[in-house]
Amino acid sequence: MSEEEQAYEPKIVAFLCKWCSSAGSDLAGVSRIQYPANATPITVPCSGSISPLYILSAFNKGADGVLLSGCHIGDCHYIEGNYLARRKIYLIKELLEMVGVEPDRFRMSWVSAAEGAKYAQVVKDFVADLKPLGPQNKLKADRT
Amino acid sequence: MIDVQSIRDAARDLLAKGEVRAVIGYRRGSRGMLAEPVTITDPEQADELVWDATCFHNLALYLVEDRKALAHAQRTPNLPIAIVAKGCDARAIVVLMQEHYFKREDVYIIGVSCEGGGVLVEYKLARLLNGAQALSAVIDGAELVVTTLAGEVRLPASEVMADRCLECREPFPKEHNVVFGEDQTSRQLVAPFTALARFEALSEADRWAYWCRQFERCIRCFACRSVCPMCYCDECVVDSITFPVAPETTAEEKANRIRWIERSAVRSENITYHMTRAMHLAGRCIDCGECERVCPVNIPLRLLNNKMEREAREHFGYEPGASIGGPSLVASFRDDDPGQFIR
Amino acid sequence: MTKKRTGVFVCHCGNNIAATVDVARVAKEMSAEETVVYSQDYVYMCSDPGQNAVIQAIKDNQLDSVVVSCCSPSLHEKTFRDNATRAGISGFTCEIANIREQCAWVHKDRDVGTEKAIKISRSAVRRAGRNQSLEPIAVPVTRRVMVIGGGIAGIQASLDMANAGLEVLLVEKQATLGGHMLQLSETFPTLDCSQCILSPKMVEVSRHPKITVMTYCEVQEVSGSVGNFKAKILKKPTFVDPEKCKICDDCTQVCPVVVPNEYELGLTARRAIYIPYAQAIPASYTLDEDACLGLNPIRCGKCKDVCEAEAINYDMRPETVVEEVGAIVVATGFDLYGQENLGEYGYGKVEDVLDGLQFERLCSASGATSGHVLRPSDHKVPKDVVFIQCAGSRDPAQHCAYCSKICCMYTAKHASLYKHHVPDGRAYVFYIDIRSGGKGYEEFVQRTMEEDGAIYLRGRVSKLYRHNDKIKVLGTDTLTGQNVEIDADMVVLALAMQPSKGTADAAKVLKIGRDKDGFLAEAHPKLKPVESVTAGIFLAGAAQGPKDIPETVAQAGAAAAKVIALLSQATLSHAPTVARVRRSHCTGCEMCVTACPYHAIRLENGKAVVNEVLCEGCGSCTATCLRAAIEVKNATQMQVFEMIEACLA
Amino acid sequence: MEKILDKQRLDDWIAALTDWEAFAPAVEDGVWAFRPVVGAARLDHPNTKQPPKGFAFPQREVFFSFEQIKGEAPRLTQKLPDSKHRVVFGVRPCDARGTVRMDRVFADHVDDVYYQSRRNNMAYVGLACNKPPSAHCFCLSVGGSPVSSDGLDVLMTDLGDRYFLAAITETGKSLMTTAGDLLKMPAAADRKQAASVHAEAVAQPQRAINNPDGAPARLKASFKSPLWEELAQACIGCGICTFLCPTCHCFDINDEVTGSAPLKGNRVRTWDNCQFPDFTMHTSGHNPRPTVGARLRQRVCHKFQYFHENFGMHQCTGCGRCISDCPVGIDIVHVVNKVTEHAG
Repeated sequence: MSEEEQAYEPKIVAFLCKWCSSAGSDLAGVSRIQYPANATPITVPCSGSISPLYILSAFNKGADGVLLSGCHIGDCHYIEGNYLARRKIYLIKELLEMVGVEPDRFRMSWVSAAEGAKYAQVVKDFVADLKPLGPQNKLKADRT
Repeated sequence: MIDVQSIRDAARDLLAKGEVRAVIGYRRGSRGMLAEPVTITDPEQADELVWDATCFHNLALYLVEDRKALAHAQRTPNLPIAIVAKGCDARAIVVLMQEHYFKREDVYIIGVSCEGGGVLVEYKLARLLNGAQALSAVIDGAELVVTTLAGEVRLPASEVMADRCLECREPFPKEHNVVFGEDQTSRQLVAPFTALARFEALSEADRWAYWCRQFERCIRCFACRSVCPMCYCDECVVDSITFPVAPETTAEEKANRIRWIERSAVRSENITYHMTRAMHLAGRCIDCGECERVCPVNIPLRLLNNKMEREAREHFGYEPGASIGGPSLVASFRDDDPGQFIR
Repeated sequence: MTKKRTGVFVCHCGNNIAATVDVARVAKEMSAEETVVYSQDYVYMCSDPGQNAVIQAIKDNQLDSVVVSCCSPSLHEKTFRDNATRAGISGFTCEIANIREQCAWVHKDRDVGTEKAIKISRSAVRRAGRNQSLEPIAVPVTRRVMVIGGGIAGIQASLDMANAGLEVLLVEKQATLGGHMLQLSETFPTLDCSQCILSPKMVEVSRHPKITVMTYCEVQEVSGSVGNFKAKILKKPTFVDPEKCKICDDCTQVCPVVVPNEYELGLTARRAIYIPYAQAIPASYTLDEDACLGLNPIRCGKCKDVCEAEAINYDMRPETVVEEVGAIVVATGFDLYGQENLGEYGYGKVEDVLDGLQFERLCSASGATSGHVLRPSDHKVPKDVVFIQCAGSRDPAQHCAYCSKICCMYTAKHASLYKHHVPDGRAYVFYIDIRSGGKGYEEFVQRTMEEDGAIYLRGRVSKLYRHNDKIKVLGTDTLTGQNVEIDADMVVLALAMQPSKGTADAAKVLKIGRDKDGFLAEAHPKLKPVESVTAGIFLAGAAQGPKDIPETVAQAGAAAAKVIALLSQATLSHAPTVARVRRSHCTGCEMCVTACPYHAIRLENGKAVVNEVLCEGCGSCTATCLRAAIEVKNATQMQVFEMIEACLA
Repeated sequence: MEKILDKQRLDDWIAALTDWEAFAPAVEDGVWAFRPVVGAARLDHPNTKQPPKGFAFPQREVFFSFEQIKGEAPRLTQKLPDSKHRVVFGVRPCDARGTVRMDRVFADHVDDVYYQSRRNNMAYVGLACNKPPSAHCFCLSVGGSPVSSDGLDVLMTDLGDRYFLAAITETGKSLMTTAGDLLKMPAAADRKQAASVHAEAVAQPQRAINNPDGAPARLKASFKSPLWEELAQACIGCGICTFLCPTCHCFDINDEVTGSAPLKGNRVRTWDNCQFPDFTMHTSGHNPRPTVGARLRQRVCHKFQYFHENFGMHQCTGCGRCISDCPVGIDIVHVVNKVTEHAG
């Protein structure tokens, strides 16, 4: 990795479902697992409540990466919210790739309340994958 | 080849017998050979109706306009409205009924099969005619019959037809009350999603460069949205060209409409608008291709909608406009939906 | 709209937050926010003075919303919402910014940590800036409980709740109540007979007027929420009418099918028609449909022919009933760590290598050998028996990372029982260390070593294999540093406890979380050990984690007490953060109706209408609606929009 | 001043205009648009999809930026356009006449500093239409001509292998003077050929507004005509007709927030569109132009009645864009003729 890449800190918006992934990130904290501070969490009730517009909006407002994390399939606190999310998010992911946004800009993961270490790893990996891409300017609003 | 007289007779009959309150169809406009949408209420007007290769418009849009006008006037009609519908138009009507926009009995569908043809593209025709002015254009089998001042010209239809028609999988309006023309579902013109596949073969950088160019041209005239029968929202979530105000609407709601994108016609806002629109049409777009046709700056919007359509078909087994009763694409799921992309 | 008056309270959490986050700077940055009229930091916000400061600040500054930047909302959201309520404003105007678990504890750099804490706090301020003052929705309560699992945990919880006057539905998937405790011979450290202390409780349950026992039943689906669950229960057919069955045993005499007896862990066989054990509750036979030749008089029909009471009915069919209950106790228990997982100890392949439960059956007077310790292969009295502790436990590399807690004690018990049965035999125990915390436990282990003469070897077994009619056990005694080689007649493995399959199934059906080992997750490891994350669903027994009988009974009692407290209320309050329809935007397309997992939305006059009691506020409707016509209160699209902006500002 | 320019030397002329940023029509994905000249400029375009009105009146422009720290007064920073000189080649006479009308609105009538500072640095080098570039041209009937020099600084006429250049303004003269030797003095034959090309161009058949002079009064009398709804029945309410129009100039002003800690953003002017249903929507929910008919009437009457009442000229230059690009065939020539015929 070049020095420039080292110095660049991607901004990530992390949508976490309240029951699994937010609790999983809490567990990472309780376990004192260190991971990069690039991802700012926004806790939502369920991955199923994430509108594709939130993802587009985060990119529009200058996010370099967007992370969305929910309960594993079958474990949704709201029974099937993550099934609905999986379908919608698949489509928006495909669309982002279609218009030429780097696939590594957007990531979805299942992180359970027991997977503190996994949450930390997901963020670590995401940051590592984003660094070589540099700042996201494709969807970012140019408001000069 | 469909005799236009049969459509006229059907329309006249329906109006004369008082079975419908109006017929939405096509007539010859003031702009040369091109057809334009018309709503007729008098049986005498039935002779104005035309059917040819310039009947581009997805008339289902006017069913939506009709519902909106009725709602505005707080009127409940006691008669259905009739509509001339191609295969794609009929699929749009099915989606509207699936979404309870109106009921089956509110509409009388005069189905017209595109058979082996479809609609033409003006610039393709102009190129082949070499400056000669066309007075009319009708598809006859695999040929387009063009009348010019110099006489009749026969051109291979596939060279003049719109991509959407060449790729069409269902030129026959399955949902109908009466139908003219033959069911030629199995015609093999161009494989579905051909344009999409060609585009997807490009590299990521080339894809971005391509869309960058397209979206920088967008002037946000919203013709794509205005012409789309599925874009019937009173308030578009990404750009409020109009907004509903009801007695219960609070001042806070009026003041705080979310500005997901700004009105500025700049690349970032244009792309967010078009991507949101593609998402909103996922599982609803029936590929009439009208958005692409009307775009004044030639943005190939079908690519975006086709992408969603193909993904839905291949991965979710979903076919928009196939069933009035089934659940919508994004409101449902299957246990084996793809999930490999999730870490 | 008048502008919000938000107060921000930034907690140091001693040094927990303050070491990584410049809390004073966070408080200062928040005071620059449009809606913030008051901002302070304090060493422990959750302490009494801290909470009082919040209440006082709300009153003094006419705050209408509160943001507390502190630990996870799972710990103190309720605390501060209650403070808000006490200060006279809606608790739902309070937001928690988690700057401890999600920030201070996972980052070291102070600048980086402070920046992130500011973003998280600002995001909470924006959300609070658009929170509505909501009041809880009152929900009527069904004063009935369902207990899933008829082992000692379920039995104890059922009795406690029924004695408090609640109607209890006890659902057990096996043909009899009792669970694993029923299989035990004696119990440590007092060595009283397991069946002797359990049977009276089983009888009490079966006769209790407030308890309905549903054995051979499985919960298939649960909907609804606290106070009003609806459970769909499958009643599997037993093909024997318990009312008519006289337990005469004539049927098993004629049944031609022989299958391994689960209750005896395969040490003996049973027939296709069987009673798990003599004192089974309910006292009735069960016809095992899978083993039976065909439930058809043409194919066999011998049992039916011989049954004088005419209790056998081949036409019984599975039946589904729907029961309404206000709360659920999950007591689905444990299984032993699967045989297939422990190849290194020859399990399942080498003869006379048994698990702890099988050894219990060998010692039990009602067991296969009528209480004589005989090895299964040749029915000889084993003279050298090796007990291996931590078989699968405490082995994060290959097996379970956790300690199964009860194995030290039951191995001591096994060694002791063996010596009582075979005084001239030798009992060897391989152990890592001995964990004997518990009343009388340490003394019991000492007695086993000193009085019963069990030989304790500190170390692990490296290998065992069959050598003629002996089992060669190779290991190391780490205290002497010597390699040990024992020619054993029998080996007993103290297998790890793992959540039962029923526990996994229940978690799925109930949509409650499980921990990394698959045990049911409690809502809080210390403060809410018997609550699941879902309101109204409680945990008891080994389904929640390894525990012995007294602990299980205590936890069952605790779960019962929680249910009794919950259902003593006439109405429950339901969170008001439910979906709301913007009627002017709704076109009645029904997508939200299809998407709602709770069937909480219906169409009325062409517009969506939300049943606020059924709605859990998941927001699936919001993400599905194309026109933002339905939103969850206090989690609106506008709020998310502003939070995104705050994160990226 | 009149000169002759060898077609091959057009690029040299453009290159000589070192103080100017030059634009000329170029085609991208089938869409003609004025783009910065890179390499060779070809003036063989029909007409551009959009008129050049955006040079002085861009679809989006920032008036000023603002920043407000809590408790303090907002700080404003005006964003005036740059002072670059821009010259546009290949402007069709109808579009040049459009700029005259834009000037009336933004320069003569009010003092729009943003428009004026752009406009004052613009030069338009027009190209006469030897043949109508579109089947929907009707410039002659609205007081224009395919060879009109109104609003241009230089008018070029295509004489086959060379252009005949006529300076219309002082700016035009200086543009031509800068070319030095590139431009030759026209011979008598050149002048004669130019005159005959002009005469032929004007004689080309065109569609026509039948009674343009009578239109203002007749439209005024037809305000309540049921024809408006009938003629607009297919209208889908998009913005093509006005966004492509060389004279439509309605705009909206919005604050675009770019940051929230502290609050900052831009006050932005964007084009607006009378064909959008919310153009006249009130906060109360009342809309004085609730129907497609009312909105079509507004567009047509603005062009052929209200503007005429204010400025003494029609606000339509007959470019035909709104006709050729309307998705549903609404035809302003047909509409004006039909309504004015039935007036009274």
